[in-house]
Amino acid sequence: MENVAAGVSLQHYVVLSMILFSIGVYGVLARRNAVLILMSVELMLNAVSINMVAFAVYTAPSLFQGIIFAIFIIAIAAAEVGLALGVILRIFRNRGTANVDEVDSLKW
Amino acid sequence: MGDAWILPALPVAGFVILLLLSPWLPRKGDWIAIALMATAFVLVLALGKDVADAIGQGNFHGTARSWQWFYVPGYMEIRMGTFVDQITLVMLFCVTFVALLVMIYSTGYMHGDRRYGWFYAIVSLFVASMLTLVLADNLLLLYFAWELVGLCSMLLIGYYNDKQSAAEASKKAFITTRVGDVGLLIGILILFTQTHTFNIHHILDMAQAGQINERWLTGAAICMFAGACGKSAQFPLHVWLPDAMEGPTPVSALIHAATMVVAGVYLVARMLPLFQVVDGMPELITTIGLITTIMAALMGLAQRDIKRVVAYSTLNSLGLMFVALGSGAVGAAMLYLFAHAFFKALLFLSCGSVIHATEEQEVDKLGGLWGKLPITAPVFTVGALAMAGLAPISGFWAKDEILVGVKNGEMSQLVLVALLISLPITAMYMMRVTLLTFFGRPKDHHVYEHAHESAPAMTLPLIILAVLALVSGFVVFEGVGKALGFHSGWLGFVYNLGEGPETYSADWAMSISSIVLVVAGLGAGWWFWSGEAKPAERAAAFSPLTYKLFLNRFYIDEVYQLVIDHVVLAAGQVVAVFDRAVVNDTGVNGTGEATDFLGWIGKHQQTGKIPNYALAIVVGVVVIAAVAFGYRG
Amino acid sequence: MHSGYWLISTIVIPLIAAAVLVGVPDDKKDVTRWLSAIVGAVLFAISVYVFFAYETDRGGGYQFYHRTDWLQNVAFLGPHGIALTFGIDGIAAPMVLLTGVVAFGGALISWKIEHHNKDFFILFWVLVAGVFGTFTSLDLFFFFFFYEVAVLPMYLLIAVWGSSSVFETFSRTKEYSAMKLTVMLVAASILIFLGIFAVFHEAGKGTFDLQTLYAYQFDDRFQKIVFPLFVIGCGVLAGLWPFHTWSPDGHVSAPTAVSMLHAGVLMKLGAFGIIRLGIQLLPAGATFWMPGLMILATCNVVYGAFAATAQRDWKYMIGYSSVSHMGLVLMGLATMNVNGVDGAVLQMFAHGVMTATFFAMVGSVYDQTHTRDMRLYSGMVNKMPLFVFFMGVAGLASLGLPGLAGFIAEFNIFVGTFRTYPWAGALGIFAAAMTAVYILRMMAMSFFGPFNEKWADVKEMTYLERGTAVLLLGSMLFMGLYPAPFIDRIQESVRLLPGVS
Amino acid sequence: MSQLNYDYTLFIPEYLLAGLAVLVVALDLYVPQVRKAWLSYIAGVGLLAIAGVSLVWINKETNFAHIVAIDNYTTYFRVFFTVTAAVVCLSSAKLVEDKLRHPGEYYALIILSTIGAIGMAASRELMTAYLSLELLSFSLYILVGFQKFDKKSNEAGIKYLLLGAFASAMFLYGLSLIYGVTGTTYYSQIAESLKAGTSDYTFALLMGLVLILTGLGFKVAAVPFHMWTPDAYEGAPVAITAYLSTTSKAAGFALLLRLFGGAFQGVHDDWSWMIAGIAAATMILGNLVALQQHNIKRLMAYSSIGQVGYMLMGVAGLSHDTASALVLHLTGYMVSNMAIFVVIIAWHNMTGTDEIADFRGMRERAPLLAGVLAGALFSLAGLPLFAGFVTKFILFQSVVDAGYYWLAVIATVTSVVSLYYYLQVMRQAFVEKPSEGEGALSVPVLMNGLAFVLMLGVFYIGLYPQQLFDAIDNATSFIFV
Amino acid sequence: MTQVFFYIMAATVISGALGVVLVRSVVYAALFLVMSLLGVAGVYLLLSVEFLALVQVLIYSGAVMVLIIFVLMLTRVEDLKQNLDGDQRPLAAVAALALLGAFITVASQTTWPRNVDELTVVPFTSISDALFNRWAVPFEIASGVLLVALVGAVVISMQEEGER
Repeated sequence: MENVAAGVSLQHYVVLSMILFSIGVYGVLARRNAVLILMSVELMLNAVSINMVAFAVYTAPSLFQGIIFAIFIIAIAAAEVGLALGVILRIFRNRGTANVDEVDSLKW
Repeated sequence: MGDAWILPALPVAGFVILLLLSPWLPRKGDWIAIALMATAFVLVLALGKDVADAIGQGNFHGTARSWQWFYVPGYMEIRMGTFVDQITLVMLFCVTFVALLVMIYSTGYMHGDRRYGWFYAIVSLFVASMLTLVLADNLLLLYFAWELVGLCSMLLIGYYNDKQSAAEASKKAFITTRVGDVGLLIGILILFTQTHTFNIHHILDMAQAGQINERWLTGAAICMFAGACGKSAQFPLHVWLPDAMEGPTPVSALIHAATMVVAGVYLVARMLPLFQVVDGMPELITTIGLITTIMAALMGLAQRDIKRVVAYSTLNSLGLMFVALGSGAVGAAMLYLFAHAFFKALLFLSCGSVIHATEEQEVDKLGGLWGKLPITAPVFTVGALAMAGLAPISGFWAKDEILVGVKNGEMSQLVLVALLISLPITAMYMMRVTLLTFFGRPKDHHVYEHAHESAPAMTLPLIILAVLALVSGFVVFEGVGKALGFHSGWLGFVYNLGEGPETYSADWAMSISSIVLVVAGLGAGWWFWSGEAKPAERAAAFSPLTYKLFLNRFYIDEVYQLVIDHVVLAAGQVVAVFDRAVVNDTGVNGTGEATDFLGWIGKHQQTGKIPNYALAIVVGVVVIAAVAFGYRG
Repeated sequence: MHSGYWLISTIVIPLIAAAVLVGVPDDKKDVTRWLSAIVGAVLFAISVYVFFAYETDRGGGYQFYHRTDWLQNVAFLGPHGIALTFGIDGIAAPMVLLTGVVAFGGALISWKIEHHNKDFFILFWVLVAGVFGTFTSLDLFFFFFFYEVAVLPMYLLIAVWGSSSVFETFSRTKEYSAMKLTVMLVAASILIFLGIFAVFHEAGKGTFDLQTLYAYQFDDRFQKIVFPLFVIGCGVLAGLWPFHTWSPDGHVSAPTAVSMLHAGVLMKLGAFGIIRLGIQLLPAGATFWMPGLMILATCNVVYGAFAATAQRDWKYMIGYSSVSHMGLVLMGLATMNVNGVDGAVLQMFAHGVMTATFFAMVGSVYDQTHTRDMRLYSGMVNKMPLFVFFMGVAGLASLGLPGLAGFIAEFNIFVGTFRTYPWAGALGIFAAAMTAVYILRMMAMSFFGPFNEKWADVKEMTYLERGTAVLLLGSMLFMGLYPAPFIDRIQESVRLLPGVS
Repeated sequence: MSQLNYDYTLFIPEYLLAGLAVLVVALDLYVPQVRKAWLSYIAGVGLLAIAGVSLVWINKETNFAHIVAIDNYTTYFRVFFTVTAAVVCLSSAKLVEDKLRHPGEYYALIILSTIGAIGMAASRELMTAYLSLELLSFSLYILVGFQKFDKKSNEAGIKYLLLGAFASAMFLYGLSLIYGVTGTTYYSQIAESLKAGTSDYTFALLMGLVLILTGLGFKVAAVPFHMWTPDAYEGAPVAITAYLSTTSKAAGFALLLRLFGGAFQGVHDDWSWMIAGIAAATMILGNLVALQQHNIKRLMAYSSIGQVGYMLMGVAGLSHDTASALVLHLTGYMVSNMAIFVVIIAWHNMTGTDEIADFRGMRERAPLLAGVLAGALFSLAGLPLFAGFVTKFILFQSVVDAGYYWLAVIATVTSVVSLYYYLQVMRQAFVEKPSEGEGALSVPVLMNGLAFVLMLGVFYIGLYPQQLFDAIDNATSFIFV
Repeated sequence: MTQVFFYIMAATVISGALGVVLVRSVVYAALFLVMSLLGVAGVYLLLSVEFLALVQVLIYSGAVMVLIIFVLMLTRVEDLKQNLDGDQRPLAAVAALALLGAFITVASQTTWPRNVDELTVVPFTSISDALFNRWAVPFEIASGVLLVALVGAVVISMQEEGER
């Protein structure tokens, strides 16, 4: 579409976030180290934030919930990381590995 | 007259009382049964008198009375009722009289038996159902009684129930007759669906009025005739009767000579008008009768067991009666039935007496008992001669009637010829059994020493029967009948059956030829079996095949056994295996296992690895999204 | 007008009994026995009263009517959406009587049970309540509710108190039979489930009240689609070929009382369901599909008879004969004419009592000898004449001997069948003759002949068993000799059935 | 939206919950002489009391800034969740003593998670919904891994956590897309703006719906987002398994109903078929795989998946009727399931095993538990006299009325399959005899009592659900406003 | 001008992300993550939401990364030489690409409603204002989440007595 504003349209941001999200998904699927998976999840969350903010400023500035949402997402993400790392540490203590595909005693 | 229902009621009462109380009654309560039976007999005589008088007034068309049993408005009303006419009366007389004698006889024969009371109970029940059978005014009640007499005969055949052979025989008897009964029931139902009634006379009227669909009528007739064949042991359903001799001899006398086996004759006589409407039916009846007669006569020639010989003679007689019915000579048939009741009962009872005396049934082990059994021997001989049909004993008159009937009947004369051929054979084997039993040299001395005449309780009935067997034939003469109080004599009495009265016309040629033939047969028998019976052995040696054929009753039983084992039971096995292997193990269990297997597959998708799980999620998303885009976009 | 509380009591009393039994301590076995015996007697009395109090001169409508609203005016349910509606017509009345008789007999027969007899009777009474409920409820929901209640206790009843048996070529564990029986019956009932959904949805009346639904005119296409669901769903419980295999195995493995109740009463639920849900609800479908049912039923009759001739195990023989006889019931229903359906209902009663007698008798021997192989027995009559007597009478009844219950029923069925499908009728009569074959073979094999000394110490039936036998025998003779009370009740209602000519 | 209502008193029950959580922790920390079992009693009784308190808001239809609605729906689920949590707390007394450390935190987390669950049911706005969901999820992540030194527990924890994070990221992306196309996060406004017609952003809407379903499907364990369920259930401390199988599912459905009823009912055709498909897959897979299980927790996991399938049918044909039917079934399922788990927990405490084979002889060793087990299993299998029959019947009927015959067919068939494995459990408990030397067990009165009460509940729903159903019907009428 | 800036930022974000999911070393991955997150912060600036950019830099590139690296050290993944990718990597690629495809379809097919095509600057104050009035409830819940996470992290990872 013809860009009026700052030469960058909403669509740009959306596509960016989509790419970022997909990369994150790939990371989650492909990586086997718990910490790396966690990082990939962070990428996905960031993609979401980009989306939210972009929508907020482009389409619905009246209540700009997107921005608030983004703030919450960052907060939650941080908390998630903290918690996840705690659990990962515990696993490492008990099993001496942080590789999730060695953690498969529960199956079938 | 309308209260004929009392007749069966009496023995029923006897049955119930004995069944419940006999262990606590003196003499196990046989006297109750006998007393009731005597009463019944007297009542029958009274009834007969009434009927005779009614006929005298010439306004008699049978007396009926019925009660509603159950009722489906607009669909069916089932009434249970009685009907009395001359045929009924003859049957009633034979049944009650023979039953009475047999009961008296049994006090001696069955004395001290373990289940004495049970014996009398069942006999009473049998008589009751037999009376019901002959009194029934509708086919349903008739079938009712029909099955019950079958049951009683089964129970009595299997009376010595710790003999496997007895158990088998009773089973065989019941099932074989049952095959016939299937036909009977189908026939009855067809008639019902066609006429919406069970009342015999309505059905007959409609049949004669041609209101019944031709095809259905034919089917019904054939089916019902099958029933008659089963009960009256006509070829090919005759196999059960000889085995039925496993039962106590009095039972054989009562059921398998005088009463039950002639139920078929009675049925055909009853339904004859219907049968005659169906073209080809009389011929069928006659043919079956002939085959049975001749076959039985031949088989009788070779049997060793005295009772079996008599049994085959019964088949022989029954065949005769069917021939008579086939050629429309109802009166002759009934007369023969009447006479037959006496001399056949006599034969059986005297057999029983012999067996009782010697505890031996094999003619090869008997012999020379004439002196030993002063009463039994002569009466047996009388019976035998009556069976052979030697003038002037009752058998002769009856048989002659039949011959005349056949001759005058519309049957082809071949039937007559065949009958004439069968006469000497009958005479021969009756001669044979008499000779081998009472004359010649004793073959087994132990048996001989041990033999002794029976108690009066047994001999008395023998004598009575013997007398009757001698004289009962004379009722054919109008005078005698009148003297007995029958208006227009016995024949007028019996023949008054719609198809117009025929008086006894002595066809001298016929009588003479038959007498000649019988005498010839007796002579041949004497020549063969008197003394050392060498000629017989020579004959047997001359054509061993025929001999074996006769001895083994033309291998019919074997054939049946084969069929049962390799068709019916085999089919059962096949079905059972199919049910287990295919229907259950494949159909039912198979489904279950298939489901289980699916579960097994599903279970192994659960690898326990996080990335796989995540992949599953993503795949899910992508798939649903793709479908969504295709489906809604 | 009679009070519907008579019917309700037949459901509530056993349930209360079960609840009370929960409280009875495990070791108070005799308390349990007496309690159950009394409950059985009471139920028997009530059922007798209900049967005879049903007035035959009132056109065969529903009597003992009672309705209590249960769930209504919520979600998709309109007023009286689901209501405890009870009432019996002339068809249900004999069934109630039958249930009373057999339940009482079963309670007496089970006196011997030692292992957790408390649990046994709890489940037993739940089962009985379910049966009564199905026969008496006039609400589609509760019909199905009680129908399932009657199936529910089966697994435990068979798997805990049953018996496994090993035969030459195969073996049946009680767990297997119990599982197969339960799963097959429930699997069948899903067809009814779906049928009910469809009917309710189609009618759109917002109520499950059967009479309201009867009044509604379903269009033919719908009827033709849904009717098979009901008939096969109920048919499986009625032992419809080829879905019958749960029945012989189940009976073989089940404890005596359960066999009695199951073959005697539960299988009747199926046939009853075909009347209530099939014929009454979807008459057009019925007239369309009945020829098909007739074919299957004929298969039942002949197939069962042949299979029975090949059996050597008493209970298997009886089981297959049940398949055969239930086939006669279905045959009668399939005729769709008054005689046939009358006969079917009569046969339901007749078969109920005679097969119950069979199982009771077999149980009385099996408990002592722990084998049912008829070849191992011989001349039992010398040891236990009463047993043989009762068994014999039941056998004769089942081979349709006049004067006993079986004949009058089969006779009506055959009359009906000959009116519509003579070929089927002929086959049916033929199969009845086959009945004679296997029954008599069994008797000749194991009751008569020389006595097998192996069983020298076998005792005659206990007095309770004799009582039970007399009870059942009495009803058999009553119906056989004087069927009018039954037929008066049945035919009035049967003629009200839509589509029955 | 004109004048917003900032009435903070609406959240008194939640404050009380938070307070209770703090109290429990404090007691654990500062009053060490208190017997640890008491904590569970305090938590349980407190929760029940709060359930009572929340009844105050019956029929007060109000909301907080249009973000949170306090209506009968909320009230119903307040009671629902608090009661469930209470049962879990009470039943885990001995378990915690034997197997876990930090009892204070354990109970506190359960209580806090309840707040999250209530939030999910109550919120009428996406952010709040999402945050409440995370509150519940986080607590569960921790609780699942609470058995620190048990490798299985750790594994369950990490699996649940990582996958949960992944799924909630998906969920968020879905929300962002919805926000993008509607420009708001209020359900009511979303519904409004969707009315305008979705032609020019159908794809975004669909993608958003798919992703939202992914997130919620993960929460309620719907195929193919269910894979974590059996592992988490097996690894978690058994009481937490119970909690997972009831509260977290129920909360998921509460949210689903509010969200799809309140926001997306307008575009019903766009998503009902998705949910229908998921429901079918869930029913089939759950019940089939359950056939293969030998561990009672895994079995219950798969059976719960199957149940979720049934409930999803209700969402697929979403209408007032189906919603009521669904919540009714949910309630019945909760009661029956809790009953079973109380038995499992008690058995686990006494025998230390949760293999089905080790249930053998329960009839002899713990009659009452065995009885309850049988009843509850029958209820889950959907047999009459028990809750399952009525609830399933009504649910399926409503689904048929919604036009999903084929779903009803699958549902009925699979419920027969389920009967098979329930009966297998019953067989162990009743048919098999206990092995040598396994005498009668002395079951704690509390456990017997709980089991008994829950059984009464099962019978109540099964035998006279009128009032309950009326209440539910009234409650669900609020999700569509 | 802005366009150029955007593409730079986009490149940073994406390359960083790719680095995270592709490199062979955990530590590098972490550093790439930092890079990517900073890029996102840049994007926020571009969207004129300075506050958010600030938060992003502080919390993410600060606290979170420190935490992550600290854990990486603790779990000593460096010393055990091993492949960081699971065996389903190709599948992963396919799946991710498929997802991306779906997303691109969405993006291409959608015209975002109410798109004013010029970004409105949201003032700092109104954000905080909204956050503490209208969005107070979610805020409280979020604080609850943080509390839970905190407690949980402590309980789970805390070293018990008698451990090692």
